[in-house]
Amino acid sequence: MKECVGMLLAGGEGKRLGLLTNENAKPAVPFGGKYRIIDFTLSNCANSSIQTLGVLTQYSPINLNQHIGNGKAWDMDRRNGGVTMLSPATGKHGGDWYSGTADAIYQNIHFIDQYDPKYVLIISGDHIYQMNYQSVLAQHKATNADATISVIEVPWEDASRFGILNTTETLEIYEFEEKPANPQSNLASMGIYIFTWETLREFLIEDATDPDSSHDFGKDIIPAMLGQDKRLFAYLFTEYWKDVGTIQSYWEATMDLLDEDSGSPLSVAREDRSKQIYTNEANFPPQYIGGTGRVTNSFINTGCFIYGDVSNSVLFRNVLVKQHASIHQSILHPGVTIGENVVLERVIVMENTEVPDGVQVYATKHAEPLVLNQENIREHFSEMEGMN
Amino acid sequence: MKECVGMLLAGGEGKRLGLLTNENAKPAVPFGGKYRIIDFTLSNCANSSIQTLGVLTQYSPINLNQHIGNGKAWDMDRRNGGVTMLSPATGKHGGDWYSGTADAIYQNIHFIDQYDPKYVLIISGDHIYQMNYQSVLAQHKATNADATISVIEVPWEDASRFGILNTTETLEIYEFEEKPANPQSNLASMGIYIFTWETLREFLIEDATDPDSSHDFGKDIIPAMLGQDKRLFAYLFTEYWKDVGTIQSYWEATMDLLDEDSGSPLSVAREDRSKQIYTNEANFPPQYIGGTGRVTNSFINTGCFIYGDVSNSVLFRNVLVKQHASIHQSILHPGVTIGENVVLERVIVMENTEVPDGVQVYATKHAEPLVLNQENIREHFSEMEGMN
Amino acid sequence: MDRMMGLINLDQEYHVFNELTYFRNNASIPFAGRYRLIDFALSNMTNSGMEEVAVFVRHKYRSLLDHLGSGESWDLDRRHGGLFILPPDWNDPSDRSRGDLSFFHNNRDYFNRGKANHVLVSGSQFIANTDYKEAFSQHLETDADVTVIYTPVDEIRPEHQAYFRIEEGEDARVIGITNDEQNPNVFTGVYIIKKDLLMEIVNYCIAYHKENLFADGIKDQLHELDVRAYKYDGYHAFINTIESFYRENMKLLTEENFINLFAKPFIRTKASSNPPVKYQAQALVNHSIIANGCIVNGQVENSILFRGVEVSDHSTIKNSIIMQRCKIEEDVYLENVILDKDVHVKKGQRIIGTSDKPYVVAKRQIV
Amino acid sequence: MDRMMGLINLDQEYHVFNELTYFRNNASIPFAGRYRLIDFALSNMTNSGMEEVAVFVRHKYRSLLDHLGSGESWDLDRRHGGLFILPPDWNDPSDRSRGDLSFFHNNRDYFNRGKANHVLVSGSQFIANTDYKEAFSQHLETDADVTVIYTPVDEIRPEHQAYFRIEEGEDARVIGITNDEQNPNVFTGVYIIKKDLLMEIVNYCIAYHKENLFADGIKDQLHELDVRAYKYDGYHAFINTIESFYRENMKLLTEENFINLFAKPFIRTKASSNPPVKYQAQALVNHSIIANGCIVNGQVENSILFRGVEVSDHSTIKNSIIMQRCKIEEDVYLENVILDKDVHVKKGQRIIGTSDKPYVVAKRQIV
Repeated sequence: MKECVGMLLAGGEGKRLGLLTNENAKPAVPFGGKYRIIDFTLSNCANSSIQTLGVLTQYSPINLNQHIGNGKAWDMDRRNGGVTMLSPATGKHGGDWYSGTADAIYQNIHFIDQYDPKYVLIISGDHIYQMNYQSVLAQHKATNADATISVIEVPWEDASRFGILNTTETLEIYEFEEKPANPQSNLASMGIYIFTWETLREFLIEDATDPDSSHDFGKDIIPAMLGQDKRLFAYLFTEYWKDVGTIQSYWEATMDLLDEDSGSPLSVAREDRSKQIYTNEANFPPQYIGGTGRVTNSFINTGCFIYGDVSNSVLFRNVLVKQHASIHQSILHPGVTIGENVVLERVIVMENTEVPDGVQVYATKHAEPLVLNQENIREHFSEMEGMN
Repeated sequence: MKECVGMLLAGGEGKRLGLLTNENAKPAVPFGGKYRIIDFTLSNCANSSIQTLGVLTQYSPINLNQHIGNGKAWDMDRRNGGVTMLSPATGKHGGDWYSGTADAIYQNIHFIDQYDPKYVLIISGDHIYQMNYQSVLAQHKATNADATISVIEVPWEDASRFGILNTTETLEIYEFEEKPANPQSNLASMGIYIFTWETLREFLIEDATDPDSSHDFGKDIIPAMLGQDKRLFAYLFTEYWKDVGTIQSYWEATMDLLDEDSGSPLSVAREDRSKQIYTNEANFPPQYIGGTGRVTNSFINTGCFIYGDVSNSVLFRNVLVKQHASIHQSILHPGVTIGENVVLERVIVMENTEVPDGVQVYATKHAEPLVLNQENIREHFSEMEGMN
Repeated sequence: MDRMMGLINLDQEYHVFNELTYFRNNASIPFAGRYRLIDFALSNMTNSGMEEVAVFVRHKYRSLLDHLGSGESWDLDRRHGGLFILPPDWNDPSDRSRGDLSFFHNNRDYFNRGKANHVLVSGSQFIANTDYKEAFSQHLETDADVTVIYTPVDEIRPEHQAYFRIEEGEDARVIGITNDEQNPNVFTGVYIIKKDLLMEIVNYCIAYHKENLFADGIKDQLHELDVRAYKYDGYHAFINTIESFYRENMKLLTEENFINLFAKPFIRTKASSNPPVKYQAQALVNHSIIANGCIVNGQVENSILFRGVEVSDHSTIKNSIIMQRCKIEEDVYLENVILDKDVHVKKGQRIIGTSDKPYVVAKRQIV
Repeated sequence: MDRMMGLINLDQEYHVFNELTYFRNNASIPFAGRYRLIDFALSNMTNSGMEEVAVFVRHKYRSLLDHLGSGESWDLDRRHGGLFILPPDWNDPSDRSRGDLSFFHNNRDYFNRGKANHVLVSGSQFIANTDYKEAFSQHLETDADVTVIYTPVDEIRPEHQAYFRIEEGEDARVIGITNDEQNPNVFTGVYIIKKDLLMEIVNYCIAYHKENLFADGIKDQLHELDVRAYKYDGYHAFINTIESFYRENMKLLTEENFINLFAKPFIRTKASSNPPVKYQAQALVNHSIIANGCIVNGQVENSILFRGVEVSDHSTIKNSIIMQRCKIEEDVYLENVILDKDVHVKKGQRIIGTSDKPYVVAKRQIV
């Protein structure tokens, strides 16, 4: 028996991340100089002693499977429990695509049942934050709740873009409103739930038979529970939390890393060993900064060779920046080569792209940062040629 | 770069194994007291230093996934390579069911390409045998072949039931005949191939575009290669080999284990450390033989308690045989309980079945052995009640 | 959050095993067909949910290193926590510590680093299948400095001599830790202690040139500390002599004892890839524990066969313990015998010991 | 099939590391930002396809055990083969062996058990990124008993003194193994030997009370054996003194040398979970090797920072080696300095050594 089993919904396609999710599932997108987005959630599990975890994918993405592997990086290579990848095809003869978040859990009831848990933690793999799920569980037990939903205060003017929870003063939830026109509260659901499994199990089974349901936690399960007077509480989270659903927010979250006052994970991890971020470690030599290199306000990973100017940027492993290149407010994914005299500002360069000598690419201050890969770099380059 | 990548076709449903494959993929069916059928092929890989292996399944069977895990039991938890489960859903947005053996490999060309191998070994997971694939590879290199197919001599009278290879004296193949009415040779294909990857890759791509092809190695790829005068050789295997495709052959292969002269794997493994069989080890206490127990000519696994008579039988882990029970020429899967005064002969009892006191089940000498599970045991029991 | 880590202290364990410990330490002695003594302490810790276990080893620990490996068999192959084997390190010129204190002294960082705030200390010679969660709950509820675990024994036997006895007062308070041989409440060698306090006691013992953490730092300081007692009264054994080793193996041949010791959660041990036991045509086995990899074609009665033993036809083994990979040829008769690993008994041999003093053959002999 | 196993013999390695080996053996000395010396010997073995490596350790190997763990970082966490740490075992009453022979004597079973029929023996002080497959091919083609690997050095320096020199005749035959200090063909300490022969030489050495397998069993028996030479002429270093340690670290700051040593296949080391290097607003770093987990806000020139070093603003580090987790406060000036792990340099300190004799601070000091 396990007290609490985690279910991580990692099926998001991340369409709004454009090119970044062309070849990659959203949770597998590189983030923070050496991590992938899902590492932050997996590390939360590791730091919260959640050692039995199902990772639900809409298909079985090979790079996510290989990244997670047997879960060793997060100490989840356990004899009993550990991490299990659950694609819709993991049935006797395959299964249906998951039709909603609740359906994804419903289709894996047997997986959860085998551990006979008292509680189930439901999380998703596409946010950057550090949370100890044991604190949520402790509140869940203390309030004797059927469900506990983590919430974050959002600015009142943005509240109508979120799923908003209306609560009493003791944080007991009496209403859930999806994107309310006139919000009564600014407590937004973070999509992080702890349920008492026995209760959730009943609601999932009932919901599955409802042809009108969209099988979604926010839209269907939570309202159904509220309708039957179950005890639902909000857990108020006040630390750093960022959705990286768009190019702009992905870039902003990266820039937050460089701001030591933002409370973003890498600074916190440095001060607090219980909040470290783990990933599947590669084995590259340390970085080499040449005689002409100049690096300020940046994160640089192993295997890099720097001979140019790098400021306010994040460089993944194995990046080469040649002389007289100037990289500003940019993100260079693994294996990128930056030629001489290249100038980049507010640009994201995808894995293994070679940026030829002399290319200059800027995104203006209020525009969305540009994403470069080997294909579109040529267009930028020829445009520039045309301009000269 | 890897010299040779293995691809294990583990998609067989094993319909002819009846009840045994109701809940289990065929390669995951228990065999030999502590193993599963696929362990014999996986152990061949381990003993042949094939450490990069793709396991192809038609869906993603959870018990097979859990059994193989990260491949540690077969030393395949390697940093580069190791074992990878490949279900048809392992594409960007899922994929099609494999339509034939060649199609299964075709759909995983990218998986193979990432290791840039010179050779590819193609095997299946449903035969009991011990082969060092390095010997096949050595012959393949020595003959400078494009493909090497392992063959076994079958009795001439049975040859028309097999895929038969007609060869020259030097074992060069000039013709493949699927179930020939008038066989010219008794060399039957064992479904074990080594291909030079560059050559196979071309043929797979060509075959994939052929709407008339059944995308099968035996029916399509081999004839196509012969048609283009490629060098194909047979590798003659002369040791124990058994297909366990039917209840009868499953039972026979089990009885072979008990016959020390049959050359079947467990006796061989005892004498030759390089032919050991590995499996995912469970951790049960040693077996306890009570004062009234009597065991002869049998294999008994850990965790068993024996108070009755057991002869010519194979007992998996955690089986209890109570007093005055008599088990003969039978196979008891893990967790079976045999009540007092039970008599079984030529019976296969499935996992966790409780056989109530006094039940007597026989299969007559020439009939197919009976398979019992918790459901049909009741029928047998009530039949018997009716008889008395 | 309150957490325990485990510490198996093999230093200063009292033992008289003669032949059985020529080449291994006592923690590595084979037991009950497929285990080593240390498996019990280690499995009890991991079955109680501990994720971090340290082992203090001084001598003859090569076979122990081999047995424990990365800790994988106990689910202790972890990036954080997991299994640490701590041999002594004699190279600190400033080190004044003695006895088992030097282990604590030299591994101070290790203790400071871990997440646990309580330490469960154990030896390897108290054998049981138990869960320390209940003792830990009592330890936390009473806010004790130290909780010592004792067990009442039915009959006081020589193997109990080496252990302190516990006198328990009200509210589980320990009022005496003695060598009173008439007291049946035998200290199991297992105790739970607050980690900070442990490190304080270490400092005290080193400063005052003490040699034994428990005797000098806890027993002799009993009245300075809040020490409580926890009674364990399940199936158990103390094994520190050949005689107790033999007797406790034989006791397991009684089904009830066997089931008591091998209930779930199972004691874990290093996995091996032996095939199931093969019984041949002449096999006649009763009242025995047989491990995988054996091939039996003779008579085995009231005996324990470890992994990979071969018994040829027309041989008889009675009241004996036959360790890994021994080979018994035809027409052999063994009674009240212990064969260590890899012993080869030639055709026609007869060896008979007494039930009080079994005949022991050291490993790899040909007899 | 011909296979090699690896053996890293740390016994009898000559070294003068002073402060750096107070608490660790020489194989565990940190090198080049994120490695330990032993990583090179070990990675060269696994990069050559060896699946089985044994390490003979005698003293101060706790930090080595911690570094090597289950061998996972080198893909040596295997059920069959893999990594074996073999400490000495002094308990065999019949053992007459001396020196490094006692390791072979005590681990005879281990050598007999493995699948390999050749053994590549290495120390930890010859640093290179090389593949021994070619040397092995030559060894097999010439059917040599022993193949010794040497490297020609441009300039004979003090660190070469401890190594034999190789005189090569026709067909790569070794005609002399000498201490001729003028001979630039320095034996790397790496040799390949037939396993059966190795065990024979062990028997001979023990029978004749010898102490050093290579010197007594191979060098002195040169004319009884077919010994061949294999020349390695790639980038390398011999590190057995503080001076050679410092010089060889500094040499790596030349890009060409860095790239030579860290070409693919990479040298592997224990993984850590440090974040990428953080450069702050005042950082000015040139010609330096910086490992992950560092936070740099000062000036770093021609230096090596190991994992987790912090350099505060208005501090300058020149021609120095700063090991793991050192903390450099503001307004510090360091030149020609080696700081061992966890050194804390307080605000305003100035430490300047010479380029011949760097100033060394032992670990965990506050200065």
